[in-house]
Amino acid sequence: MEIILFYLVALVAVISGYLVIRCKSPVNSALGLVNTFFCLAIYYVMLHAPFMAAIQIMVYAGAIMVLILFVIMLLNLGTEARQRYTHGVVWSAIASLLVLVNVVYFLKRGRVTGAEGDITPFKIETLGHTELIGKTMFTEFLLPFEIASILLLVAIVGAVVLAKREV
Amino acid sequence: MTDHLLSIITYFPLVGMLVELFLPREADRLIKSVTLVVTLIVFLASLPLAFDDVFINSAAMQYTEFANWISIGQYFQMNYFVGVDGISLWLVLLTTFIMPVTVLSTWHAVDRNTKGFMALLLLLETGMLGAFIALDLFLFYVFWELMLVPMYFMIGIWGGKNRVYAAIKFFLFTAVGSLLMLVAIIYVYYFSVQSGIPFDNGFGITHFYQLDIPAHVQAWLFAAFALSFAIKVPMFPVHTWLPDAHTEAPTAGSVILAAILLKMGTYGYVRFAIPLFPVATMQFTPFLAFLAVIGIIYGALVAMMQDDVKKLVAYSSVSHLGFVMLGVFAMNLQGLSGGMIQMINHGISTGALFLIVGFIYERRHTRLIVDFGGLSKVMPVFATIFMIVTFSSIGLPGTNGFVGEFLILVGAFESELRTFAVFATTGVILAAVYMLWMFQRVMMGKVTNPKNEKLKDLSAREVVVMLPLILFIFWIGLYPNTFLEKMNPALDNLVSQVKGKQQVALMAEDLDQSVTKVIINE
Amino acid sequence: MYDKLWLIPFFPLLGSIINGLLGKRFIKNEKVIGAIGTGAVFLSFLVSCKYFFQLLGDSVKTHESVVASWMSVGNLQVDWGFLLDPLSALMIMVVCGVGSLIHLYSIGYMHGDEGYYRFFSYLNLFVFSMLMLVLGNNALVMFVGWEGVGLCSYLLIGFYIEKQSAGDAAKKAFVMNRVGDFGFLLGLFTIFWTFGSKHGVWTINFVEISEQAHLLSGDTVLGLGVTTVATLCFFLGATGKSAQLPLYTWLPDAMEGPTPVSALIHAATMVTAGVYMIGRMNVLFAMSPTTMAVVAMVGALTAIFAASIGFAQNDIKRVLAYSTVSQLGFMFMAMGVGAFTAGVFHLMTHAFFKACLFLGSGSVIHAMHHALHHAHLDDDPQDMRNMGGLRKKLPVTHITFAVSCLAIAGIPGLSGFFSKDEILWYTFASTRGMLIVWIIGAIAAAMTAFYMFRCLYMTFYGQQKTDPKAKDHVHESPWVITLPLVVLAFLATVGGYVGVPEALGGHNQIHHFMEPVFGHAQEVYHIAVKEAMHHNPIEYVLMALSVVLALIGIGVASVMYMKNPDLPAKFTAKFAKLHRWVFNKWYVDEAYDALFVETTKKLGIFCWRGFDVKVIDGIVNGLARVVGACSSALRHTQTGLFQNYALTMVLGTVVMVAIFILN
Amino acid sequence: MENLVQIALQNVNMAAILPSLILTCFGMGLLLINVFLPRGTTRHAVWISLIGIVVTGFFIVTAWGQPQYGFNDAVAMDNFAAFFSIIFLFAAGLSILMSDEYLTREGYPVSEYYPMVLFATAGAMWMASGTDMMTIFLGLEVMSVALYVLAGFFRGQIRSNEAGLKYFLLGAFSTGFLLYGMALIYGVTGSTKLTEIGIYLNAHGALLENPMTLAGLILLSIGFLFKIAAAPFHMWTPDVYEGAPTPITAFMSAGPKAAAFAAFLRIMEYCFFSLKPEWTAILWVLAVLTMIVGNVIAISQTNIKRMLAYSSIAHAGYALIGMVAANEIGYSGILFYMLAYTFMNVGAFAVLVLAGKKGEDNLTLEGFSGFGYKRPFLGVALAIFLFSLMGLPPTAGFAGKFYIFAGAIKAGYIWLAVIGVLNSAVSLYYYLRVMVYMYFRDPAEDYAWVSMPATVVISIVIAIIGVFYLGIIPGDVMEYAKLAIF
Amino acid sequence: MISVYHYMSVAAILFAMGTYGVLTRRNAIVIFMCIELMLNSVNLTFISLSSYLQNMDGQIFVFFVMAVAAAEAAVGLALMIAFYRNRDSIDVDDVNMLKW
Repeated sequence: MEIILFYLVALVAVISGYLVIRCKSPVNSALGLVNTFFCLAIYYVMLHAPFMAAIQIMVYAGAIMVLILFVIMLLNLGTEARQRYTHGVVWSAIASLLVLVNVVYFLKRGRVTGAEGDITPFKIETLGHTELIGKTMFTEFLLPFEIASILLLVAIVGAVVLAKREV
Repeated sequence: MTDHLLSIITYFPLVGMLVELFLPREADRLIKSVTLVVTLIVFLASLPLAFDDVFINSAAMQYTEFANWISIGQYFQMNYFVGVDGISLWLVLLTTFIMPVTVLSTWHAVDRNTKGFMALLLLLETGMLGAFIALDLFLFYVFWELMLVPMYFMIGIWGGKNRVYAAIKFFLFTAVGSLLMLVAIIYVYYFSVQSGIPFDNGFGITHFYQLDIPAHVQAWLFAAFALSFAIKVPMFPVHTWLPDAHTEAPTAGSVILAAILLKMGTYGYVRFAIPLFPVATMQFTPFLAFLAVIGIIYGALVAMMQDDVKKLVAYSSVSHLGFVMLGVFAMNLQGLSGGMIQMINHGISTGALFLIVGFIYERRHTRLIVDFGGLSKVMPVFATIFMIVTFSSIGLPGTNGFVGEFLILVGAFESELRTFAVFATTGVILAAVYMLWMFQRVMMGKVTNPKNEKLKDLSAREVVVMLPLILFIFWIGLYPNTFLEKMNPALDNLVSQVKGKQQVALMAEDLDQSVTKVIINE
Repeated sequence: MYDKLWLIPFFPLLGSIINGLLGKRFIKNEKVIGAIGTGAVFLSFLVSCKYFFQLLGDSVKTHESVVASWMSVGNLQVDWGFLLDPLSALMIMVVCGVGSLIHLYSIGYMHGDEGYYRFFSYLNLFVFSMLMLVLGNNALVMFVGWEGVGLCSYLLIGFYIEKQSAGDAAKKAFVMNRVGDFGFLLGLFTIFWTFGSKHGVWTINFVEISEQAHLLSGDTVLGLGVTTVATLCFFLGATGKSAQLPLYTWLPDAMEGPTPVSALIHAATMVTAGVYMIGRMNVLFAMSPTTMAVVAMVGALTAIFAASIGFAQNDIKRVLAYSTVSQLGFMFMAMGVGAFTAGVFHLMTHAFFKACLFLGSGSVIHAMHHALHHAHLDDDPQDMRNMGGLRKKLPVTHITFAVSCLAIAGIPGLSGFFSKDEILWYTFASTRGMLIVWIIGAIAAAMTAFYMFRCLYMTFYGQQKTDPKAKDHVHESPWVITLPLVVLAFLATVGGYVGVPEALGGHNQIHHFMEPVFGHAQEVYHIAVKEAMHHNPIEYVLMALSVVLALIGIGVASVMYMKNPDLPAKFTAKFAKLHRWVFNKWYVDEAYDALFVETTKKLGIFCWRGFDVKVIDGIVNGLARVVGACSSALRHTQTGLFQNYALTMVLGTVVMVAIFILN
Repeated sequence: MENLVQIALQNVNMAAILPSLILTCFGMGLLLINVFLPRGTTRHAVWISLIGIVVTGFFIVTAWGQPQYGFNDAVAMDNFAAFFSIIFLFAAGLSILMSDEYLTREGYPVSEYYPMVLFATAGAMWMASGTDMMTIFLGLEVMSVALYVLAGFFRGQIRSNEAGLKYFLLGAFSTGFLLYGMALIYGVTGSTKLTEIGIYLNAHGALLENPMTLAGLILLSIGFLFKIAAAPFHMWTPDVYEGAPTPITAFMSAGPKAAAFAAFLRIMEYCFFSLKPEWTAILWVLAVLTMIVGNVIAISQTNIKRMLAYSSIAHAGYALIGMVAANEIGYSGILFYMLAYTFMNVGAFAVLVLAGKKGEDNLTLEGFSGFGYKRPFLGVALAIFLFSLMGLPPTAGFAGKFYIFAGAIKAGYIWLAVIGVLNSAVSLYYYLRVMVYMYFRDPAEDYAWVSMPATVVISIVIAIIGVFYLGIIPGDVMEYAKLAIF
Repeated sequence: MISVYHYMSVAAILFAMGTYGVLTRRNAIVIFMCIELMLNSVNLTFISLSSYLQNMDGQIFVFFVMAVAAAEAAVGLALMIAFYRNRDSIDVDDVNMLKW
């Protein structure tokens, strides 16, 4: 039952991913991307990470994609002009295929061997995912969290400096 | 005082240079005078070395100074380790002696940007002296590279038409060689550390002499050193930078280049390449001697056909230094001391020749032989001096050139290089051919070119410049013992060391063979 | 005591320095300069006399005096040392004697030349070098003189710097001498090295060499005996210095120099250095019959070859030059057959009469020059075809010239007869003698007589062919010129009587005088007159024969150039080809040019333009160009397009992964 | 709830992040102050940020020798980090000194510039001091984002935009690989803490054969190799360096490069020391490739800024030799080399700042004809920096090269060292050519004396002092570099 | 049962697709979206791993990745706008002034 769902979602995700990289119009690509995000969110749920799923929707589908779409509208970009330089699409295809092959090769040969933690699905059920995340983040990963805040600050200021019309 | 004598004479020019940097660039005379005074002081300060009889009795390093310079525990250590022995002694003195002469000679030659020129001269002197006194390979390398920079600018800024090409060629040729040498130096260092030489020794060569490096390794290391020095010497076939550099460089540059910089190469062989890698030396000797002889004849032949006086002298340098190399690789006392003497000779004679070319160039702004002719009628004093120098360069007995060449050939004849010596001797004939032909075309005959009719004879300054050189031409020619007696102990020691190690190596080889024979027989 | 030997070369050196440095600026006055120059040589002549007679009286005949050490490097010890023995004693007498006469002569001859001080400075310097050569007690000091005289001849041949030909001649002389010196050095090295390495005797001192020579008897080098190799090398040196085949061509050209120079350097002294050197090393030469034979043959061939060229020369000095070459050939014949004394004897006599001849010709030229100059003509004052009949105008010159001619022709009673005859006798009778050499020698002697008298007649007899305008201006030269002529003529006459052979009831003093130098070698290596020839009447036959030959030569000459002067023209017309060859000196110079000079030049050009520029720099610059090409090629991979960059990154990744998989 | 606080606080160790903390505080403070500062000039901002840098530097120096760990092994302010932090501070300080003049000339006197530099520096510090992949990653991002902004800082200048955009796109792209690598490593070891990863990998030998580990290793490296600008991930470098504002180019060529090296070194040494043979083999190839590409292409450059960009690629190659050597000497060699490189390269760019006219069209070789006579001081300075870049004694460049080659030779990589020296022989050519134009050509146009702003001169002088100090008496600094190795 | 490898395979495919998009699309914004796609595939990997290994770190990491993505989006889009203002295009083929 679950496996079917998995493949279904996978199919959707891949197709919408395909849309992202093939659609002529950026808007369509954007929509395809949103679609992918949703599929991933579903996966997150299946992986006992409901909180991540939520953020996935909020941050990505909500914030980032809106921003992107906004920019697309702002610059009202139609379908992109046909390519003027030979980028060797073939090469690109080969390259990315090779990447895929590599990764898959590693996955087939490789083993996930990390040390088992104690955060069992059961624990998640009982304690609640959000709290777990929160705990870990504010105890173990306090510093990265802070740094992330600086990062966002930099991004904001930078965006302002760059996009502002006049000094 | 005396225990820091070497450092003093080495860094005093640097101080002078710094002083000059703060002088107004317009004050030409002042700057020149300062430079002259500085170089003279250095020369006077270096005289005690010449009169110190310790060199007659001892082959050891004298006036040594040792100080820890860089020391990174277990990584590496470099020391400020300097000193002179009979080998470097005369080269140091040659340097300190040539510099004032050069400065005086270039009094009117350099018209624009005198400040820069003089500063570079002084920097160069520091570099050269440092390279001659350094007993720590790292230190040596530092000075060795330091010399390139001033020379590069001298050629490039004050040079002739084709100066850029010449300057870059000079720099690249020399640098390529020395960079490979750097690798070899580092390798030798770590080898020494592994073979348990005290860490405090750093790159000190005195301990490196004791190393016994496996033959095949030696071959590589020697090749690296030899290439670097061969380029500097310059030996055939890596000599082509020399004619360009000489032709384009200003007089002072050519003089220093010929008189001292080229000696770096030959000195490098004597001080570093050969004693550090005696076994490899043994293997390479025939090859290098061959190149040397080729250089002698080849240089002479090419020199013969030159139409530019300076180029001619440049190629004659190739020939002369071929003699030096032959003598050095004869690896016996006569050959080596001949080589050393010939180094000094070449410094003096060829230096003088370049000065002479400079004199007529200042007057006529051409160096082409065809533009001259019959000068001896117009400028008799010049003619006399030119004549003397020419014959010293030909190696006429009684002048310095003969002593050097004779000792070298005797040495070569006593060594295994007999056949080479025979061919080298033909160089004696060719030398006469090209020098005299040039002399005839420049000085003899009728004054064909009206421009030459009212050339001024040498000024008092120019005569003063030449006289000391001529003095030494005859001194070395008539009583070389002054110089020989001080260099012989060191050279003797060198020969015995190198020969000893070579013998050991040979015996080991024979032993192996005999052992294998035995095994085969059984 | 002999420790003042150094004085002998010292005076001329001093004179040379004084004249050279102060002559132009301070002294200026010709008289003083001349006096200094001549005085210096004369002083050393006096000293030489002192030592000469001291040596005569002395029982010990070999004396060395070391002034200072020159080079001392390990086992190579070279001193500034002098050696006085009969040989060198004789030589210094000749050099200083003839030298001072010629200096005296030059005072008059060079009068008014703007290079006056220079001339005397050089001339003194030459005498100095020559004395070093003669007195040196080891090969190296000798070599100093050896090259020194070369230098001076270079300077003096090129004395008229304005003349292109003079410069060429000077260069030619020096370079050819260098070729000889090359040989000399090689010989020296061979000896030094074999002595040292084989027998532990590290020496180049003549006395020691002669004493130790026997050690070398066994040694070989390149399959030949060491002595043979070494002496052949030395002989090469000798041919260069003494203008023997094949290195003789510089001497005739050397006549570009002032006549006194030709007389002193290219007749009396320097050119005989080779002979002297062989004499000095007689032991080594004696040890190698091969070399001796070579020497003899070369000498003989040179003698006849040069003589043949002398037939057709019209320049008076050139005739004399070729005769010099020929006479030197005789000396080498003597050396070659082991008649060392005879060789040295001829050297001496030759110095007298040839110097006299040259100075005589100089006097003629001097006169002619003045005359032509006075008449504003630019005919060649040296061309005999412009002379003739000068005997009335220049009586003294004529007499002395004639006497010397007789002497050189070998007319009995004059010096030339004794020396030349002794040589011929030895070539015939010595244990090392060879009939062929004797035959050639005899013919050469006859030819000598012929061309010398041809010269004499063309110059002084017949009717004067000088341009009428100049005719009356030809005058006899001043006493400073004629006096030396007279003295030399006198010596040329009587000089021979120190060597009157026993056969003629003489005592051959010179032979006994030289005994200590040559005797040793001669007896050890059995060089002497063959047993059969002792007190053999054939000696008289030969003597008579040579006289007859000389007379024939003279006779032919007088027939051709006195009786009916149109004969020579007939001959030349008849043997046109032959004449052209002879006249052009058998085209030897041309051959040398084509063979050596041009090839060397071509080689030089090839090395420079072909190898240096094309190959080496070609490689270097080519390398640079290749790197540059790569650079501009690679540069364009940097397309500036984002996606190419990204693609490169991805591919790079993939490649790295691939490498990993392969590892 | 309160126990949570305790858990949180017991890991907190401010000393471990003090420098970056101070720096960020100054940055944020500056952002606030900017509001009140007069527009049109940035002088005050310069001084404030300089003070910040000096203060930070002071704290780092005083903390030398007492490593501080904290935040549950997310960060370690050890000597290694300290040494690199000093490098970043020098880079930042020197480029800030030259910025004011430059911004005014180019017409963008915007004070936000300086906080950005400070943040970038802080990010670099986190990279250097991070011992957790997250810290490193975030530090990297802070630095990069700030640099994207700075590279494209001149909104109106198309080249600046382009530089920013290219840098951004490629940077983000490489981030993808970096993250994927981290993910795989996480999967293999189950941790993001470097030490734990290292121990885990070392303990389970089987993992070394696990392809996933290797994949992780490679993808991880790519992120850093990109920042280091090692071929074939170097291609952004010339374009971005050329387009970005010169002071930023100076900073980028020194600071971020060093930061990337720091993080790369730390990860390789902490996590993958058991895989040394594998990654040294790869880096060997990359080092050679990088040197060759950098030097060879630099030869045919006519724009000096761009030429220096290629030369910085080449220098990255030299530094990689130190990593290939993978012994103490090599590592400390990298530290030393980075410091030396900071001085000489930033100094060179400082000269360019003064040499350039608005729009910097004149930074071509032709434009430098007779420069040495036009501006004697600048000429000499540039000459010194170039000689140092060549690696000629007695300059920092030589000492650095020597240090690194010594490491390589000690480790037995003779041929690598030989290739290295041959490459620097090639590099001689293009450096010399600059001097050919500066001194061997006469000035194209007649020139007047131009007054030089103090700040830039100061930065140049500091750089010169640094070059010679590290060249003539490098002993002390080398000693520090030695102590800085873990 | 769904193993972690299933998820990771999906992630791998998405990653490759993202790469392909980056390499082939012209429009800078679309390229950026493709990069986002890559990042998401990484996220998926992280989360699948973390739930498989049963520890939180992976998810925290994803959290930060999202933050980074947001930051990059802001700056990147700003850069694109600035570029667009000057060139009236965000076609990466127009980002070609600096080359060679």
